[in-house]
Amino acid sequence: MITPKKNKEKYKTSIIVQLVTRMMCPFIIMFGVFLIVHGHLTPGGGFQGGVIIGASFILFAMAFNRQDGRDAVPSFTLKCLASIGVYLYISIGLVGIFLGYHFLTNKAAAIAPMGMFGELLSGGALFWINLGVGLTVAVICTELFYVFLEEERSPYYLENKKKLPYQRRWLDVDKDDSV
Amino acid sequence: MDLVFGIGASHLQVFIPLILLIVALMIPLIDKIDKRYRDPLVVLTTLMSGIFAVIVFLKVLSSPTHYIEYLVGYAWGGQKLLHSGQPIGIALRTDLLGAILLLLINAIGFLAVVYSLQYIQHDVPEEKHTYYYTLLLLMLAGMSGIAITGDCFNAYVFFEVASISSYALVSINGKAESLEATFKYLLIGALSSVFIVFAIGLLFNATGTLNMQYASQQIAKIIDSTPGSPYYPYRYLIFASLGLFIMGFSVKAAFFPGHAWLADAHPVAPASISALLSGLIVKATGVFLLIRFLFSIFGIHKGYYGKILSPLFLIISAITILSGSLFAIVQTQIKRMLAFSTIAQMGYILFGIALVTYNGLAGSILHIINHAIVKSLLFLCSGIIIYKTGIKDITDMGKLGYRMPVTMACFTIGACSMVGVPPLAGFMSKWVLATASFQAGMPYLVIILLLSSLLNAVYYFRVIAISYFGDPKIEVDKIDEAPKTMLVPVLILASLVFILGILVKYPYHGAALPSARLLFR
Amino acid sequence: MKKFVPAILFTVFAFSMIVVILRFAPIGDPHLPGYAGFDHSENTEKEVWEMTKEEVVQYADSVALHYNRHSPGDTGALDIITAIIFDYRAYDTLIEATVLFTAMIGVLSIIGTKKN
Amino acid sequence: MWIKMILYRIDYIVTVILFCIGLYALILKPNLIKKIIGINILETSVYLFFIASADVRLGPATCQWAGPSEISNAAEVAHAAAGHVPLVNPIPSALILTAIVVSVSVTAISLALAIKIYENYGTLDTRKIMRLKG
Repeated sequence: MITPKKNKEKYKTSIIVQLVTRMMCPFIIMFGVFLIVHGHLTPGGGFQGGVIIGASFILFAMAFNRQDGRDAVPSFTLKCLASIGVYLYISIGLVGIFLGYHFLTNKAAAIAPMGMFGELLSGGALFWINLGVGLTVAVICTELFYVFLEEERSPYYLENKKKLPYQRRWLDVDKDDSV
Repeated sequence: MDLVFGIGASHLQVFIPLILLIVALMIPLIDKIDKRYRDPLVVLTTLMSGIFAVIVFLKVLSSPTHYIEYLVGYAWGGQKLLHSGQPIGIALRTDLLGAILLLLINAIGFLAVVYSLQYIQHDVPEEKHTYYYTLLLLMLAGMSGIAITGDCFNAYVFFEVASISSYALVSINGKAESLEATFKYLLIGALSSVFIVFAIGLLFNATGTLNMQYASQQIAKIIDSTPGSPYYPYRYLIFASLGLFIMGFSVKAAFFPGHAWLADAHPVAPASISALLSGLIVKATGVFLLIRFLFSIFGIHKGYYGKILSPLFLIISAITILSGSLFAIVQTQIKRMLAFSTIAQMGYILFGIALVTYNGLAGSILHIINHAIVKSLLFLCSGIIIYKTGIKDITDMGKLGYRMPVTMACFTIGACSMVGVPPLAGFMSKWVLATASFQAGMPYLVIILLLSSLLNAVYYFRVIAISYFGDPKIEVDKIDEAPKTMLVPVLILASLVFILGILVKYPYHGAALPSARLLFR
Repeated sequence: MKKFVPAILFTVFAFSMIVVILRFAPIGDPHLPGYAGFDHSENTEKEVWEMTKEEVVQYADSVALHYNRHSPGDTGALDIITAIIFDYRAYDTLIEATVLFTAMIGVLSIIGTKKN
Repeated sequence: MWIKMILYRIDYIVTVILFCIGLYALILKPNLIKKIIGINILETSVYLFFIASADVRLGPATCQWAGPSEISNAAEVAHAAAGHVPLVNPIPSALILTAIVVSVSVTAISLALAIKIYENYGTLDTRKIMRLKG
């Protein structure tokens, strides 16, 4: 796990939250990976498992210092990984074409060994497609979370920072006329 | 050539969205590695997809049935179709109308990419250029997918790709008004997409299929059934599904009650995006899918719903034409005026559909082609004016015609085509629409077309008159002509307006009439 | 007035949708065309709407029933939903991953990232 | 009689009611966040419609019918599926999985826009930020 190094933000959660997060994060990630690799055997698959893995990163960032989490997964890496996930999917489709079948052919083209029915490596291309989609979704969830956290302030906001009612609850705004 | 038309070409219609998609995913990475590779890569990609689109178009045109089919993931365990002849997976089906739209999308997309190489230096913040190109390619990929698909839900997913990337592109310059316009656009777009999913659910539950061709056969059976037949109760689901589809697509196509977003969203975008939005997005996500669903699936030409829908569409189209033209007259900003003009022209296209005749549909397809080219030309010209001078108001444009002769000449050609000056493309489609309304036995509808042409003349000739004879409001002497990468796309589009006007038999008899015939089958 | 007109419109819309939706077969009816389709296989002479539930499952010929019957053999996947979204309708899922990617790029372009 | 007719289709009716609630929030609420919530309610109602239409009475869900331990080859599975187990319709579930992802994307984009609008205008009330008159 990543240990706090240089970023001393005044964002602290209780020790219990931090401890439980430390304990739970590996298991959450493991459950997400389980859902992804068993996508063709049990309910679930790339999307669900990817969201769970992304949630574990989000949990980590919320319990500890945000900037440490961001240092571990910079934006460029996340964009790269998202593209690589979709490329894995597309390349599996293209293999079908190069073997003389149509786009995204699975069983007839036999682009991956089908294996024994009900085993982990059965289902041919489905296993690899699940991996690609899971990677993409996990990465995009994390990236969206961090982008929403560290949005760039617009010039108008920086000028009127004190006037803006940032602490107020969002849903009350339409009753209020003072803004 | 044999390779291209033989083996390779059978996969080409999948390759067109795919190649745009692959490069779009690559751009953020390329941009990090070396920025110099980005622009040539984007231009080459759109050029390649344009060439592919030409090949697909020629292949569709030369095939005797005027459509080509492709089953994605064909052959599961050797079995291809159900007992009833229905494909079990996703079937792509590019008919002639789809091929025309594919060609338009990739050609105008290529020109817009070439144009935006220079233009976005001015209008888009530096750090957002990479996102701009990514979203542009994704938008083109989504629209190409809409053009080639033969499956309802697949069309919806591509529709969402095109819509979401267009939301992000409208707000890309980050100004307050563009954010507001985008939010309006997004709410309306989300509403229309919900309507479409609901309608797809009703259609699926009433017909048991998502394949367009097979759904049309089932709908014919259901509508033709008599009371007491087990098919009979499902006709109400078909009616509801059709109504929801019409609501969803006509909001996207900016027909009368749902036209307000267009006039806000199109002017605030960068000019190259405005050209794509007005020229292509409105047609691909709105009118094209409306025609596809009304004619290919629900079979409006078979007389099923014609007694209700045709007068309704005629009234909506008349209101859309007149209100768009009237609002355009009072506008002072040039891009806003062009956006209202787009609303009026969408009314023309609906007019051709509403006649539910063979010639009316052909006229409306011809108008889709012409309007895509002409409106892109006009928006790109206004973008050049904004790029070189910063002028947004029409009244400030005095004497610009002498300082920027090529741009204003191209603008004049486009404006004349919009008004309907005879040898140009816009006149031909209006002529076809007018003849179609005579043949349909509704000659009084020509009055609307004439009145709208008059209003068009009022607001377009005002721009031309001011730009040649008006008093200059700014220092005109320092202004010179735009860079070549911006002028060449504009010149190509302007010459296309001429060519399509003079050689009108090729787009009309070669493309519009056969595709209308195919839809009327 | 400003709230009255939309209220009436909503009521009309809701009423017409309910009237339409009551034409559906009851929930759980296997004869719904989305499940059973309108066709039957060669093994029987009965039309779909005359069959019992067991006969529908055995003899009716539709996409949904094809997936239920043949997806293990066709794709090698035990889970039918996965077989559909990653094999039969895999093209949709590819574009769906693209939609997510588009949303990420769109949010990045709207919000922007902090320059470090 | 008509009570039976309605009770047998209660899910569809709830769908329509939810749809109207979402439409109301989307069109009439002035707050941008409430409008986004309205879109999500609309989409949820459509998911409910799809899932309700997929049901087959007494049929097990597609994930319930066999575990990997019970069945070991494809022929056996096919035999079990053809004629003996009336599984529910799997297509709506698959379509909804796709539609949910689309809805997430639209929500992400709209929330990003709402944040930016709040920064630029200082309010989320549409009655105050309406400058463009389309």
